[in-house]
Amino acid sequence: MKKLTALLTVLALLACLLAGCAGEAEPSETVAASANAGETGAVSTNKEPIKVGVLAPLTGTMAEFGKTYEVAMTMAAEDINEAGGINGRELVLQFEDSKGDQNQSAELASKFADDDEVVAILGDFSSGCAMAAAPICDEEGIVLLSPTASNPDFAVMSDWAFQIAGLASYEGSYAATYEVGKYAGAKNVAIFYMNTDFGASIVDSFIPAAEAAGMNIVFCEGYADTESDFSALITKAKAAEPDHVMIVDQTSISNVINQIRGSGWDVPITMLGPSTSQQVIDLCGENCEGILTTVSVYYAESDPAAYAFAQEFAERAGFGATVMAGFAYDGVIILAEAIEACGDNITREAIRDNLYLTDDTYLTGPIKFSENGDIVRKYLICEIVDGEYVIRCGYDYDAE
Amino acid sequence: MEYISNQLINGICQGSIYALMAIGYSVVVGITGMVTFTHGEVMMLGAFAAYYTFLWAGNNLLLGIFAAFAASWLVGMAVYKVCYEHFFDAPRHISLICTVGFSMLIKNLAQIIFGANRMPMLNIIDNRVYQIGPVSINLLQIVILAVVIVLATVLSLFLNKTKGGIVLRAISQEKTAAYMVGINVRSTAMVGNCIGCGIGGVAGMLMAIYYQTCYATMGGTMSMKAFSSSVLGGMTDVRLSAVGGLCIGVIENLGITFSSANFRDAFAFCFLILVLIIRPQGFAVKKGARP
Amino acid sequence: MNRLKEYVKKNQKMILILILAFAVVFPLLGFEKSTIRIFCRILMYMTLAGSLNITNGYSGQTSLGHAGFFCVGAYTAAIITTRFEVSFWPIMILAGIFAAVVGLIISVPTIRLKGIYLSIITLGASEVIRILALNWQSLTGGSFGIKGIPRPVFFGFEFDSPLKFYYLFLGIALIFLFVSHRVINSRVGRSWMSIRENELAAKSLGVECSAAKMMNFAFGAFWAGIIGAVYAVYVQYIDSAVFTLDEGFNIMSMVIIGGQGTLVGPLVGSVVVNGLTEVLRPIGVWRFVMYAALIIVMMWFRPQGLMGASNSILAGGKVKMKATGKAKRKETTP
Amino acid sequence: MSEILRTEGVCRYFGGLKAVEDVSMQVNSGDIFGIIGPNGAGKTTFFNVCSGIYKPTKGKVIFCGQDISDLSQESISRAGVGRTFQTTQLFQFMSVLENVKIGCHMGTKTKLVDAIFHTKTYKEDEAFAEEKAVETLRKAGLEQYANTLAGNLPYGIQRRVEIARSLASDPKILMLDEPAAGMNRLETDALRDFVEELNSQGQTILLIEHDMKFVMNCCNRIMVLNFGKKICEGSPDYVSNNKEVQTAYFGSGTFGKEAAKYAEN
Repeated sequence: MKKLTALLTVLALLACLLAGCAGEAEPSETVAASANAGETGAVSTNKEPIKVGVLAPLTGTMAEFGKTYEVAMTMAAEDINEAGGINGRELVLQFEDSKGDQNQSAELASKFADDDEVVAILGDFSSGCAMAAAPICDEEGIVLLSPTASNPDFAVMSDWAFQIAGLASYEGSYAATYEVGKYAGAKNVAIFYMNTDFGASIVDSFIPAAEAAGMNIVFCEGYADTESDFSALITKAKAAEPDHVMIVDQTSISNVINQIRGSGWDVPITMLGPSTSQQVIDLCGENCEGILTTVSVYYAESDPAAYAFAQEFAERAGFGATVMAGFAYDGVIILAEAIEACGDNITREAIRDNLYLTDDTYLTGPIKFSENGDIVRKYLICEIVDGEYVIRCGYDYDAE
Repeated sequence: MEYISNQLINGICQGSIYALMAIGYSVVVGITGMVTFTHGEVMMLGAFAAYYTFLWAGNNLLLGIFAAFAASWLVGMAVYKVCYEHFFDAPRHISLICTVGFSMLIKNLAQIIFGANRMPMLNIIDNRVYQIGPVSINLLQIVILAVVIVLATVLSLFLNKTKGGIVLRAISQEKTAAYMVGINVRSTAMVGNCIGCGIGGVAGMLMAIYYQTCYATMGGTMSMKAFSSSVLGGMTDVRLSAVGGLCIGVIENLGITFSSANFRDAFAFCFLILVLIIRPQGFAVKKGARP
Repeated sequence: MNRLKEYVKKNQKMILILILAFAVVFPLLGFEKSTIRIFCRILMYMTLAGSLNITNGYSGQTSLGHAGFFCVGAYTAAIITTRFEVSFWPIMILAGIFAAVVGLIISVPTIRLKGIYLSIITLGASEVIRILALNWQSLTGGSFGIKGIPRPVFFGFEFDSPLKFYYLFLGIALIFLFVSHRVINSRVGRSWMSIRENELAAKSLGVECSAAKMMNFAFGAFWAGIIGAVYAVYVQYIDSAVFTLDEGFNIMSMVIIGGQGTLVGPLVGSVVVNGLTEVLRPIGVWRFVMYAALIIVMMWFRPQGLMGASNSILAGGKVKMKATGKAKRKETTP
Repeated sequence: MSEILRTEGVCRYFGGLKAVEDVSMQVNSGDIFGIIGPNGAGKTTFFNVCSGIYKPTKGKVIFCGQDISDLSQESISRAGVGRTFQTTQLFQFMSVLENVKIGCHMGTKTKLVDAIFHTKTYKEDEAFAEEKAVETLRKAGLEQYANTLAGNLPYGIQRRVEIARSLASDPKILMLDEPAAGMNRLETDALRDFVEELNSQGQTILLIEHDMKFVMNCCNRIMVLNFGKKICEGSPDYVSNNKEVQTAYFGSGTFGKEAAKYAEN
C-alpha cells in the first residue's frame, strides 16, 4: 500500500512537471509564431537570431511586475520582428526568473554574461536586484539596462549600467516644486512613503525642493513595503494638520488612499509611483477622484500608438498598463536600436557605446542618456476625474 | 486626548483583525496540537473565494462568508491530509516543515491561477464614518469588531458547552485516550482543523474587504501576526488568543504614534518577546495541551 | 546497502580525501563563471545550514531566525570595510564574534522557553534585526543598502573572481566542518546532544543546561556571522531585503531536507535545495510549486532527511524504533 | 559513620495539597536507605525535593553539611547527588556507552577551546571518559550492550543502564526511584545483588521501592511515608512490626489484619 502511494505520488509529480513544461512551452510558441510572422514579413531571415537576456521576478512577491515585464517586452520583440527584425535577424528574449532575489539576480546576470550568444541584459525590476547584478555586468562587460530601476546610485555603479525610468531624485524635486507647489499651491505637506530605495530617494529630493519652494513638511513618515494598515499613520498625519498629502508608494497606494478617504478625511492628495495606473482607479473607485499624479508617459486616446499599446497590453496581461509597461517596452526598443546601429559586427562594447548615443522620442517620451547612463525625464501632471486620468499640465510646465 | 483615543481605536480595530486571524489559528493549533504556517494562505484563499462570489453573485456579504468558509474548509481538509494526519506521533518540526512547504505550494499555485496582480474588492460594505464623542469609527471597523466578539463567544461556548466541543477538546489534550473511549480521532481532528481554517477564510475575506483588495501573497505577513497573537494567548485558548491579537494591534499603533511606522513589526515582536520572558506560557493561566 | 555502509566506515579517511580532492579539482574542469557562482552559493549555504544545524540538530532547539545572525555578520563586515581601510580577515572574525554576541543575547530567554515559544522568539529577533538594518539609515544605509564593498586581499592575492571565492567558501566550509566535528565529538558536543535527547536526565547528570544552550547558540551564530561577512564581500552590495524570514525558512529547509543532527546532512541539503531550484528552472513559474511539492514528499517518506541521524530523537521517534528495534533486540539479548 | 544527607522539616505543597509535610531524616555514609509508603504517599515528591527538581516549601535539605535547598538541579547534581527516575529517562537514541559517557560530564572539564584545538585537557578527558565508561559498564555487567541503542534494550537492562550512567558521575549518594518497578522476580534479584555489591564497595544509596521483599532484604534503614508525613523510621524488622505501618499499608479492621498476616508469611 505504501509503495503504491509512493508510486502514485511520484507519478503525480511527474505529471506536474510535464504540465509545467507544457505551461512553459506556451510563451516560446508565441515567440516561434512571431518568428514565422517575421519570415512572412518578406525580409530574408536566414541569419541566426539575436539573443537578449531578461532578468524578471516572474515568481515571488513581485510577480505582478514580472508579468508586466514579460508581456510588454514580448510585445516589443514581436513588433520588432514583425517589422523585419534587427538588420533582418530575429530578436529573441530569454526570460529568467530572479524571484526578486538579489543573489539569484546576480547569478543569472553572470549566466547571461557567460553565454556568448546573449548580447545584452534587460532588468532587473527592482533597484536592489539590479544593483546586485551591476558589479558582475561591470566585470564581464555586458550592458545591463534596467527599465524600471530608479535608484540614483544604480547607473553610477558602472559604465555598463543604464536606467530609463528617470531619476527618482529629479522626479521628487519636480513633484515638490511644480506639482505640489506651483500647481496645487500647498503650504503644509504631509508625506507618506514606502521605505524602500525608491521611496526614500524620492523623499530625499522632495524635502529640500519643497522647502526651497516655501512649503512646510509637517509630517513625513515611512513604512515597511509589506504594510497594509495605515490608520495610525493617518491619524497622526491628521493631527499635524497638513493641507496637502503626498503618497510615495507602488503597490499599496490604493490602501493608503482608501484609508484616508475611509476615515472621512477630505484632503487633496498627490501620489507618486504608480503613475497613471488603471489599477489605482480600479482599486480605489470613487475614493481617488481629484488625485494628482506626475507621469512621464500618458496612454491617451490622442496618442494612437501609446493608446494601442495600452489596449493590447491590458488584453494580454489581464490588467491595465502602468508606466512600467511602457518603460519595459521602450527598454527593448532602445536596445534593439543600439544593436541595429552596430551593423553586422555586434559586440557588447558596441552596444554600450551606441546606447550612449540614443537620442530620440519613444513611447514614454524623449530618451537621452547622461554620461552616467541615467536619464532625466519630463513629466506631465494628471488628475483623476470621473474615473479617468486627465492631463492638467504639459511637459513644458516647468519651463513656463 | 482625542488624538490618543483615536489612535487607541485604530489599534483596537487593527487588533481585532489580528484577533480574528488568531482565533482560527488557535483552533487549528489547539486541536491538531501542531503549529501551522499555512494559515496565511488559507486566509488568502478565503478572500479569493469571496472575491469570485462577489463577482458572480453581486455584493452579498452572507454568500461571501459562506463561500470563504467553504473554500477554506476544503483547503483545511487538504492541509490536514497532507501535513498532519501522518505526523501525530512524529517530532513537531516535521509537520511544521510540511506546512511551510504546503504554504509555498498554495501561494505559487494561486499566483499562477489567479494572476499576480491585485484584485479590487470595492465597497462591499458601505463606508460610513460615525462620530462618537471624540472618536470617529467607520462601519467596517464596527462590523469586524462585532464579528470578532461574536465568533470568540460562540466558539468558546461551542468548545466548552457542547458535546462536539468537548470531543474536540478531548482529542486536543490526549489523542490516545480519546481513541480509547471511542472517539474517531482522525475524522474529529480533521473537522476541528477545518473549522479553524474556515474561520481563517472568513478572516481573510473581512481583511480583503477592509483593505479593499486581495492578492496571492497577502497571507505572508498576516499569518506571522496571527501566529504571534496566538502565542501571546497561549496558543490554544480562543478567547485569550483574541485578547493577544488586540494587544498586539494596540501596542503596534501606540508604537507608531510615539515613534515611527517603520518599526511596526519590531514593536509587535519586542512586546511578544518581553511577555514570553516574563510569562513563558503567554496569557494562559493553566498549562493545557499545547505543542 | 549495509555492505556499502560498512565499506564507507572502513575507508572513511580515504573517502574523505577523495571527496576533498574532488571538491578542489572540480571547478577547474572548465565551468562557466555562472556555474561556479552556483557552486559558491551551494558552499555558502553548506556552512550556513551547517551552523543552523548546530542549534537545531545538536541541541534540539528549533531556531527559525538564522537569517538574523547572517544579517549581523554581513552588515558588520560591510559597514567596517566600506568606512575604514582595514584588512578583511580580522573583520571577518569580528563579524563572527558580533553575531555570536547577538546569539548570546537572544539565547537568554531560551533558558526558560521551549519548543515553539523558543522558535517564535528567534523568529521575532531575526525580524527585529532586519528592521533595524532597514531603518538605521546613518549606519546601514537604510533602504539603499551598502554598495561598493571592497574585495578581500590575502597577501597581495585579490579575491576578484568567482573561482577564487569558490576556494574561499570551500576553505571556510572545511574549517567549519573540522571545528564542528571536533566540538561535537567532545564533552561539549555530548552535553548538547544530551539536552536534545532528554533535558531532565541531562540536568540530573550535572550538565549545566542554560550555559550549554547559550554556548550552543553563540557557536552557531558565530559561523553564520563569518559566512555573512564573506557573503557581503562576495556580492559587494547588500541591503536588508536579503535577510527576510523566508531566507530563514530557506536555510532551515536545507537542514531538514539534508537531515538534522549529522554534519553531512546540511551539506547534502544545500546541494539538493540549491541544485533543485536551478534544475527546475526550465519549468518556469511552476518551479516553486514543484519544489514545495518535493519538500512535502520528502517529509512523508523520509522525515529524518536524506542523511539524517538515526540516533536522534529528531529522527522520527517511535515509528523508527518499532521497525528496527525488534531485529536488534534478538541479537543482543543473551 | 558520617552523615551524608539530612532533611529538616521538609515540606512541599502544591497549592492546597500537602504532598510532603515536615519530613526529617538522615542518611549516613554506607547506608542503603529505603523509603516506602503506599501510592501517593509523597515518596517521589520527597525525592524530587532532595534532588532539586522541586524547591522545598519549608524546611532545609542539607547535603554533606551544605544547605542545598535553594540550589538548582544541576548544582545539586554537581555537589554529588546522582539519581535515577521512576520512568526511565535514558538518552534513548544513543548507545549505552554514549549514555554512560555523558555521565562522566562532571568528572571532566573540556571547554570549547580545548575541544577545537585538542589540548591536553581534551585528551586527558577523553581518555578518562572512555576508561571510566568502560569500567562502569563492566561493574554493571553491561559490557555486551555497549554499542546497542539504549532505547532498544529490554526494560530491566534499561534501568541498569540508568544506574550505571548515574554511577559514572561518582555520586556521593545514589538515589534510585523504584528501581525494580516492572521487573520480574529474576531481574529483581539480579538488581538486588547489584545494589548490594555497590553498597559493599562503599556507595551510599537512597531508594524508593514498592517491592517489600526487595526493601526488607536489602536496606539497613527504612523510612515510611503516608499522606506526606513520616510515620516511622528504623531497621527493617522494626518497621515491619510497626502497627502504624501495617495500618497504612493494609488498612485497619479484620481484613487488614488478615492481609498483614498473609504478607508476613
